[in-house]
Amino acid sequence: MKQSIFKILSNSALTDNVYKMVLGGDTSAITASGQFVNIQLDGLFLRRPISVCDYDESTLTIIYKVVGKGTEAMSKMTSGELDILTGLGNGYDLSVSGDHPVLVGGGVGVPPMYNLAKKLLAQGKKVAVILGFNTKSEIFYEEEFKNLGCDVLVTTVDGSYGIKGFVTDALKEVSYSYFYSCGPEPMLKALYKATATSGQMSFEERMGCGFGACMGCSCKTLTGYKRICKDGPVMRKEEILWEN
Amino acid sequence: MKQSIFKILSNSALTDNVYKMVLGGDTSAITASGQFVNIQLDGLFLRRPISVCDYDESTLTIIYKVVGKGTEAMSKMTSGELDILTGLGNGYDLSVSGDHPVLVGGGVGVPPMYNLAKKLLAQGKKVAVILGFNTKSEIFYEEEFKNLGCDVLVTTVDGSYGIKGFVTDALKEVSYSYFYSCGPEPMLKALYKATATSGQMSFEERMGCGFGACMGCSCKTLTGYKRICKDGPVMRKEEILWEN
Amino acid sequence: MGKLSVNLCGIELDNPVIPASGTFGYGYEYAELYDINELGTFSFKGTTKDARFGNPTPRIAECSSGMINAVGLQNPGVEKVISEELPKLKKCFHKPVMANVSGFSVEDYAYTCEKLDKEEQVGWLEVNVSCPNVHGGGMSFGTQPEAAAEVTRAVKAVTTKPVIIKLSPNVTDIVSIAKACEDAGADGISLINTMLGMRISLNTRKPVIANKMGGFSGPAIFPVAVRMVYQVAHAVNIPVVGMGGVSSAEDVVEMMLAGATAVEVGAANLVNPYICRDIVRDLPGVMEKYKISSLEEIIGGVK
Amino acid sequence: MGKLSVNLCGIELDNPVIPASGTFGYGYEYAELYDINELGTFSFKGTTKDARFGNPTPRIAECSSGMINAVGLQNPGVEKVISEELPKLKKCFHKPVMANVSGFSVEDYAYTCEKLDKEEQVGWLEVNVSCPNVHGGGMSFGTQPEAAAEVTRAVKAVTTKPVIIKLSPNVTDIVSIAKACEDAGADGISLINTMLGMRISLNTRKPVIANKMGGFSGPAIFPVAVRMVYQVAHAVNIPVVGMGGVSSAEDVVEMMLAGATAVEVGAANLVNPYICRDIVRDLPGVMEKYKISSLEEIIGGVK
Repeated sequence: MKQSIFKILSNSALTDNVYKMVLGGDTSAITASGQFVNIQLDGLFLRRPISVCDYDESTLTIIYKVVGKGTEAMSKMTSGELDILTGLGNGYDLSVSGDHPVLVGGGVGVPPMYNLAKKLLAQGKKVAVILGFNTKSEIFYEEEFKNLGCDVLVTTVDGSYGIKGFVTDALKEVSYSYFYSCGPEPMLKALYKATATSGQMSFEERMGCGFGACMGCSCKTLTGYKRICKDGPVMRKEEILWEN
Repeated sequence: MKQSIFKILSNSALTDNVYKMVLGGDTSAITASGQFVNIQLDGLFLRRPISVCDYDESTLTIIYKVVGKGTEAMSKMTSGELDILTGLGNGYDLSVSGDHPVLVGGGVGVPPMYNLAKKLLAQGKKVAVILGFNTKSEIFYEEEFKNLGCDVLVTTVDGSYGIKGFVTDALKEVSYSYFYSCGPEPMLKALYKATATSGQMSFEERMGCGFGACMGCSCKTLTGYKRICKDGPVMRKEEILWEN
Repeated sequence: MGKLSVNLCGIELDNPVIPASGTFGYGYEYAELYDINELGTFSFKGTTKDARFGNPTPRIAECSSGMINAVGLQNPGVEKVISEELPKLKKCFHKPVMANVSGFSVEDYAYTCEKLDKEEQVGWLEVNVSCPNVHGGGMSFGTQPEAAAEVTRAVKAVTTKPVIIKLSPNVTDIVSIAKACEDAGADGISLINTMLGMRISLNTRKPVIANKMGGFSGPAIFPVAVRMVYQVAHAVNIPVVGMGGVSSAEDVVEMMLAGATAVEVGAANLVNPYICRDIVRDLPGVMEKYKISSLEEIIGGVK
Repeated sequence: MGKLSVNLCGIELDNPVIPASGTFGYGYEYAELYDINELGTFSFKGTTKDARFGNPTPRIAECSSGMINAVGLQNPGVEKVISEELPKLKKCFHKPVMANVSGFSVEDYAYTCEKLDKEEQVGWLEVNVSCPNVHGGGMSFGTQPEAAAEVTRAVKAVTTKPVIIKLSPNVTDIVSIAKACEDAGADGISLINTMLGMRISLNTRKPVIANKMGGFSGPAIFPVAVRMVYQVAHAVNIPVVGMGGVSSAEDVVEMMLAGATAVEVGAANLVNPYICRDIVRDLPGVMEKYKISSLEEIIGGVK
C-alpha cells in the first residue's frame, strides 16, 4: 500500500453514468490485477474505493459508475490532483488459470477484467471474455477487449445487443479451463452454480479504511472470517460461503 | 444584502500577514463606506466577515489579516470564485462630517477608511488620516491615502516609523470637525476619551449570520441592544456603552 | 393535498420546510430577501416572559461541519413580541406561524404560552424544554421525563392550540422523555435541539465562547438527529418535527423517512439565507429522482 | 522528561498520541507503513472473552465530517488474542500497549481483564463500558453510574495494572458516571466513545447500516468530546484520556487544554493511515507557534 498524489490526465463518459478517469502518478504499489485504490475527495470524509481497470509504470486507469456524492463529484472533475491509496486488496491469482480461462464481468465489474486479460494474454493464454449488461446503452469496453485479442461475448438482459439474457447464458457457448469474475452478487451466485471449473470472484462491500484495520467489510468464508478489503476482494470459489 | 459569486482578480501580500484581494462581481448591494462582506470558504461552515476597503461598479477590494483557518486559506488563493454576501452592516454616515473630518484607523481597521476618505474628498471635504500600527513592518496603505490627497499621519508603538506612540498622540496635532474610526477596542476606547468632537466608531465581534438573524453579535448601547452585524458595525460616539 | 403538503397537528402545511427558532428572527429580515410565504411556516425567535439580553459575547464558535452558539434566548419579552414583532411579522407572512417559547419555571412557560395562544397568527406553540432551569438546580426540564411532562401539562391547561414540545438531545434516553410528554398531553414532539459543545482557542487558551459551552448545530449533528427522530417517531403516536443539521432537500426526505412529519432547518440559514426557499424548490426534483409521489406517504417509511 | 512526554497512570509516554481501539487493529497492518514505535502507545482492537464475528454488513456509513460504524466488536477472543495477536504485535511494537476490553456481563470483563493483565506488554487496561449489555435489558454499562462502578470494582479486584474506564457520550450526565468509576477505583477515564447515530438511504429507503444504528465518530463529534473531557477532567482527580474527532496536532493541544493527559485518535486513521505519525511530527511546530514549552504543563490549562 502507498499513499500518493495523482494528477487527473483525463476523465470522460463511457455511457450515461459510467466514466473513465486516467491518472498520472506512482503506481509502484499496484502488484496484481483485481486490486483497488481508495480515493480522497474534498468535502467527503471516507475515501472512495474503486477497482483498477488498467495501469502501467506511471498511469492508472479507473472506470466508475455515478452512484452517490463521491462518484458524482469525480464525474465533474476535469483536472487537478487526487490523494490516492494504491495497492489495496489481494487481486487475482493468475497461476491457476490453465491455458484458456474465461473472464466474466457484469456492469461495473467489467473494468478489472481488462488488466487481467492483458496479463493472461501476455502469458500466452487464450482468453475468452463475457461482458454482461442490462441494455445496449450501458455497454462499454467491448472494442477494447477485442483489440487486446480476446474472444468477446456480450449479453444484455433485454436482448437489445448480443446474446439475450445473463452472462451464464453466454457461458454455455464457451469452453474454459478456469474462470475469473467480478460483478453484482446475484451474478456471482449464478456463476457459482453455472461454472464447471474452479475460479475466482471479486466481491464488493462498504468499506471504512480499505486496508484491513477497521473490520468494516468483514465476511464469513469456509476458511474463516475474511476482510473484503485486505484478504479480498478476490475469493476462490472453494472458500465462498453464501449467507443468503 | 445580496448573495453572488465573485471572481478573484488578484491577491497579494501587503505585509507579512496582511493581504489585499481584489474581486470582480456585482457590488450593487454595497451602499456605504464601512460596510462589510461575508465570504463562504470551502471546508469551513461559517462565512468570514471582512470589511470593504474599496469598491466600484464591478470590483471589490478587501484587505485582511491572517488570523485563522479561514484567512489563511484566503491568503493562498490565486484564482477562482467565491460566494459572497455583500451590502452588510450600516456603514458610516457622511452627512455629519463637517468640513474637515479626521479618519483614524488602527491595524486592520485601516482598510474601511480608504473608501470613506475617497467619498469625503469627493464631497470637497479636507480629510486628515491617522494610521496606527505597532511597528514599521506592519505599515500599509500610507501612500494610497496620500495619493488620494489626504493629510496622512502614521504612528508606530515602537517609534520605528512616524510618530512614536498611539493614534491618540497623533490626534493632538490635528484639527478636525468630526472623527471616523475603526480598529481594536482598546484604540477605540482611547479615542473615545481623547476626541474633542462627536464621531463614529466601527466595532468587531464574532458573527453567526452577519445579517441580523441569529443575535450572535449583540451588544448593549445607550440606545438599547444592537446587533453589530445589522445595526452596526458603525456606532455613534453618543450611543456607545463601554461594558468593561 | 399537494404532493409537498403535510398535515402537522391538524394544520396543513404547503410543504414540510420550517426555519428553526433562533435562526430566522421574526421573519422580516428574510422577507427582504424573498417571499417567505413560500415556506411551510417558520418557528420564531425563542420568546420568554421577560425581556432578555442573553449571554456575553463571543457567542459563536466555528466547528467542522457546524457551529456553537450561546446566544442565551435574547428576546424582548412576550409583551413586546406581541405588540411590536408580531405586527411586523404579519405584514410579510400570511400563514400560521410557530411560536417558540422558553422559560425558567413551569409558571413562566404557562404565562408566555397563554399569551401567545391568544394571537390569531400563532398556529402552534413550540415549547423549548432544553434551556437552563433555574429552580431545578442546573439541570434542564428536557433531561427529566417528569419535569418535561410537568411543563407540558401546565401549558396544555392554559392553551387551545397544538403544543409541540422541543426536546434536548443531551440525554441518555430520549424516548422516555418523549413518551412522558405525549402522556402529559403534548400534540407533537420536535427534536433535536442543539448538542452541548465546547471549543478552546489555542491563541488565548480560553474557551472560544464567553459562556464556555454552547449549543452545537449544523450538518455535523445530522446522524444523531436522524437516530433520535427515528427512535421517538416509532415510540409515540403524535407527529414528530425533525431537525438537526438539515441543509438540503435530500436531508428533508431522510428525516421524513426516519419518521418526521415536518422538518426544521436551523444553522444552514445562517450560512445561506436562501437555503429554506432553495430546499422547497429542490424538493420536487428530489422526489422525482427517488420516485416519491407524495411526501405524506414517506413519513416513517423506514420501519 | 521530553517536552512531548506525558505520564499516564505512572507510565511515561514519549508523546500523548494514541491510536484508538478499533481503528488500529493489533498494530501490525500499520507497522508495514511506518515504525509505530513513534507513537506514545496504541489501544488495540476491543477484545472479549469469546470470539465474535460482529454485526452483519454493511457496517459503515458516511456522514458530514464523520462516519458511522457498526462492526460489533469483531475479535478472535482473549485466548487467541494472547496466543496469536500479541506475539505479532510484540514484533513491531516495543512499548507498553493499551489493552481494550469489552464484555457482556461483569464476569466477562473480569475474566478478560484478568487474562490480559498477566501479559507483560500490556501497560494499561482500557475497559469499554459503552457496549450493548445483554443482562441489563438493552441499556449499556456506561449509561448507569452504578453499573459502570460495578464493572470497575470487578476488574480492579483481579488486576494489577492501571485500569482506564472508557465512557459513552450518549448520556445525560457524564460527570456522575466518571465520578462513580473514580470512586470504584478506576485509575483513569477515557472518553468519548462514539455517539449513537443513524443514516437512511434514499435509494433503498432502508438504514444504510444493517444494524440500523451505529457509532458516529470523526471531526463532527469533536466539540462534544472537548466539552465532556473538560467537564470530567474538572470533576475527577484521575487522568483523563481525551478522544473524539481528533485529527490534527492542534486538536491534540485543544484536548489537553480541556484536561486530557493523553489523546486518542480514531476515525482519522481510517482516512489517512499515517495521521498519528504525522500528528507526532507536527506537535513540536504547533507547540512553538502557540508558545508551549511542555505538553505536561498545558494539561487542563483551561479553568
